Amino acid sequence: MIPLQLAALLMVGLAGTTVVLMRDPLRMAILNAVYALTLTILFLVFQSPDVALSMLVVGGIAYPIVLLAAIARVRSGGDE
Amino acid sequence: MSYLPYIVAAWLFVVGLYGIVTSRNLIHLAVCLTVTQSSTYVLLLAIGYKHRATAPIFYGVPVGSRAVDPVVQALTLTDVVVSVTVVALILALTVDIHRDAKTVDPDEIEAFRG
Amino acid sequence: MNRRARIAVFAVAAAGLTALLVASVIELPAFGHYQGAYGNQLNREAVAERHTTNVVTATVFDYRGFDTLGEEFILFAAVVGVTLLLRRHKDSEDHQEVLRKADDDRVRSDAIRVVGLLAMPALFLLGLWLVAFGLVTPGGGFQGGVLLAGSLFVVFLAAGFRPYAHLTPAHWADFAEGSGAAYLHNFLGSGTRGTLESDGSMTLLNWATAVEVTAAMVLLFSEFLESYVLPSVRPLP
Amino acid sequence: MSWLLPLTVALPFTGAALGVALDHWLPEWVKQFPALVFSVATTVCAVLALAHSGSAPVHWFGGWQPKHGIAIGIAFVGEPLGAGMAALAGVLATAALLFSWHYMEEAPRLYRVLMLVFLGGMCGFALSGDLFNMFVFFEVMGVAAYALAGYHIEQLGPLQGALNFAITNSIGAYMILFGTALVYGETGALNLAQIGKTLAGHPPDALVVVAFTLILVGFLVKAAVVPFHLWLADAHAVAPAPVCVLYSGVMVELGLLGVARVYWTVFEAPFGMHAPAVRNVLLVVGVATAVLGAVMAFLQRHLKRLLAYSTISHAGVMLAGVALLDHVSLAGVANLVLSHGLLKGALFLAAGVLLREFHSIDELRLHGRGRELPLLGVLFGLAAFGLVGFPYVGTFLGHALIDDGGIELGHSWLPPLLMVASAVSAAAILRAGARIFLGWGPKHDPLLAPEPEERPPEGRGSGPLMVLTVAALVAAGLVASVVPGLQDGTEHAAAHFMDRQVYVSHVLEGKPVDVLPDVPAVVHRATDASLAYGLGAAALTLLVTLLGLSGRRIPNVLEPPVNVLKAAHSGIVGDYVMWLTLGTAVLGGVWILTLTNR
Repeated sequence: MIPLQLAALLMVGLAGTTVVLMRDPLRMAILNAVYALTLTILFLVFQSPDVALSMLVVGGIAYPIVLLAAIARVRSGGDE
Repeated sequence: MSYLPYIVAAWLFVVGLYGIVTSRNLIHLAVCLTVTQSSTYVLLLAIGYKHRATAPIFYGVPVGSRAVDPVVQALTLTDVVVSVTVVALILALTVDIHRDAKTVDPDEIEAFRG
Repeated sequence: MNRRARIAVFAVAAAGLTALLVASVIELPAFGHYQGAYGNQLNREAVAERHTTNVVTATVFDYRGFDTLGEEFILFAAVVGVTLLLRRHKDSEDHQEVLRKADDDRVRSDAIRVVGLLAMPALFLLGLWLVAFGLVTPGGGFQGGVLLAGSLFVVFLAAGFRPYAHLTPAHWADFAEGSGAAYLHNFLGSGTRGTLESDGSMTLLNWATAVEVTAAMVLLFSEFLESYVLPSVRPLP
Repeated sequence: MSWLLPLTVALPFTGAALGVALDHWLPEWVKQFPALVFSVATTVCAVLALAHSGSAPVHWFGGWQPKHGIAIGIAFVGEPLGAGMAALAGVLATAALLFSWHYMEEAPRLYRVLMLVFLGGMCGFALSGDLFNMFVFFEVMGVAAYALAGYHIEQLGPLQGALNFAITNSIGAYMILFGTALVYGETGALNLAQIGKTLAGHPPDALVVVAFTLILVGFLVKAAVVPFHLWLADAHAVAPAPVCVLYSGVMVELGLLGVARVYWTVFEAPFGMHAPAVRNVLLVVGVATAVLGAVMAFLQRHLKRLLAYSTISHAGVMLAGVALLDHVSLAGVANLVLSHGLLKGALFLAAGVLLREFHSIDELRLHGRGRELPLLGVLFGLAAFGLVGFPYVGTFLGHALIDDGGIELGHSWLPPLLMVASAVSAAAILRAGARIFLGWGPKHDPLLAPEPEERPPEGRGSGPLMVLTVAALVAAGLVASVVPGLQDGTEHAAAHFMDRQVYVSHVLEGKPVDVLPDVPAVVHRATDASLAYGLGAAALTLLVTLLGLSGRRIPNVLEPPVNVLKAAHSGIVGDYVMWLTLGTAVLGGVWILTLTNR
């Protein structure tokens, strides 16, 4: 295993754990984007550029949009 | 060392489950579900990896070069799409539940007993 | 069952599950020493058979194209499902009314507008590029489609909900999603393998996927946005 | 005839896609038809595929036949049991759509589109011969089903039911995928026949055992087997009645088909020597599910929830039948799936009619009110009676064959237990029917769990089309045990289903098979033992029904366990996932100790 892969793996493990342990939804949404980025890097060093791209667009666009919209909706609650 | 990627995958699977079981917020829970699912990406891609091999894209690389497994990558692509859809559905349910119950804590929603 | 008991039992169960998973993965071939025949065979033959340099795309759109059909219908069902779950009560509001009520007075700085208006076309072109060269280099219908939908979303960030809604009319998004999904049934086709027209069919499938994914993502984002922008239009039962 | 197989997926998917694409351009009155047309067409294709399943046609998508003995594409295999499931899915989906012609008044187009995707997902899952492709269709079914469960978004119950359903089943799906990845790492194959071929002669090491456990648990979550069953009652209680027909009649059973398929095509090879270890564990789980489901059914007053627990009980009986690992019992399971699907479907639709007529589905509130609907009452009673297992009626053939298999293998303790389970769950349904349609029994019953009231659909009135659909399903379900030749046909089909070597050479090398040799169109006389168990079940059902109507309190001794049972079904998803993890760890642990060679 090359050092780059080792580093990426450890970062993925660490970031994944942090996401789960972070209980504040907004911070978690941001951490989740970071986690997606570490996965993207890992997939790149695993020679999987297609999956890395897919992870990048999903983690950078799709997740944040739906997560932030849901968080904002839930935060603004009780306004009806 | 040569099993570390697989161990990380197993770890992510269980950590995600831990998050789901202990979650007090459905949005948090939805993300924990994606962490559990991400373990399968890591596992699949780690399994298909080969040392000193290129990506299975023979663009500027001669055909017949040593390349990693393309099948696991195709499977992971499908897997990523699945995770987006499940998160979207759970978040939609969360928004609805919040409107009706004014809470997003799964332990406080009490529609069923027995 | 109270919370503490649940977590205590889970801790024991999770320890057991971890042990099981670890016991199984250490019997996999050591990392980097994979020998499976399936992927090797595709790597050897796909470039000649499919006239594409990206074997992953060839797998996604051809050898295992049927998985992709299922995958796109998962996305399709999820979008329909989210529309169902986030529907306004009894369709009492039509689209125009929704737009009229949209809260569009959020203050946005000029800087955001400028950045947004510059970023949007750049992202859009990048999305098209990802789709167009997906058969040759990394990328493809799915990745490009999400990026295209994302570039439209930038319009919401930079200019607000109303322009975004005008840019993504639900009728046409529905039409695009549905017809894109319908076209994908060509994944079922057989008898084209090995001929020159086959990579042509992959190109079309790639674009159909892009159309379907873009429309699906736009609809998905719109549903969540409407639930965020228009909380008050949804009456309590 | 292999081209029929992909049509069972393509037709409903096309219908769904066109339904969305053309929605804004079609006039209102046209919109009703496409869903039904596509559903009927799918059913026709599936039935034709069943009729031609004797040669178990194999369809390779994209024409990618195996090359150098390696499967490179995805295959559908039209063997009789899978094709039969697809046909049943088509019939029940068509019945559900007919029933809901006037039933769904809110967002009907979205509902119909999701029903079509659901149908396509079920057909694809039933026919697929590829492990990853099974996961894909598992998710197609799942995503459509989760959304349908939450259809009544203005109430909390459906939302929570859908949420619990989505989370537990998604975790199950990820377990399947994790197991699939392990299998792929070991064998480099995804085609079931290819994996089975590669694993033949492979020792059952920890990897194979854990992969088996994970994949099995994923399917057992769908099949609602204890302790993975908790989501099912929540989802059934709240989903629209026509959707419940598909959940109970096909989706749950497809989980068991998944278990049976991966066991016999893949894992039978390494585990063959240790079959008793697999059999005993699954038998215990199956019987526990059958008994627990029956008891829980008896404690319900919410009619759909009661029916849901009865489905869990039947799923337990079916799992016990699969667990015997014997072709006669497997044939029994196939017959049970057929008759149960039709009858349970009819019962759910009848519950839907009650909900529309009286705006309630609570057994105690409806006390005696069903007298206005005598025809529905008769149909309800007949359907419940069909589930008892009375000789030559309804589910009898299925029960009889499972019992025969059990006795033959020396598990003579099994039939009495299954008899008690099916009697208690049928008694629960009959008790509810007697209260609602005859006004028997007291109006209050402290035994029954309190239940939040389900808000009814907006519309009122039932219409003849709905009752007709119920009648057709009841009629078909009741005679399912006496169809000439069905017993022999399913036994041949089951024997073929279990033959891994024939499957491998048929799928990979194209060696022709003859699954269904000419069978005489006769109805066999049942064995004395199964006749006795059938009569016993009927007597016991009558007894328990009367007991339930007598309004007696349960003995004090039984109160604590009953309360524990009720408390375990908490509706809290964290608990459910905890049970899921625990069940997986225990199953895997037991099999690591008993299956691996060390």
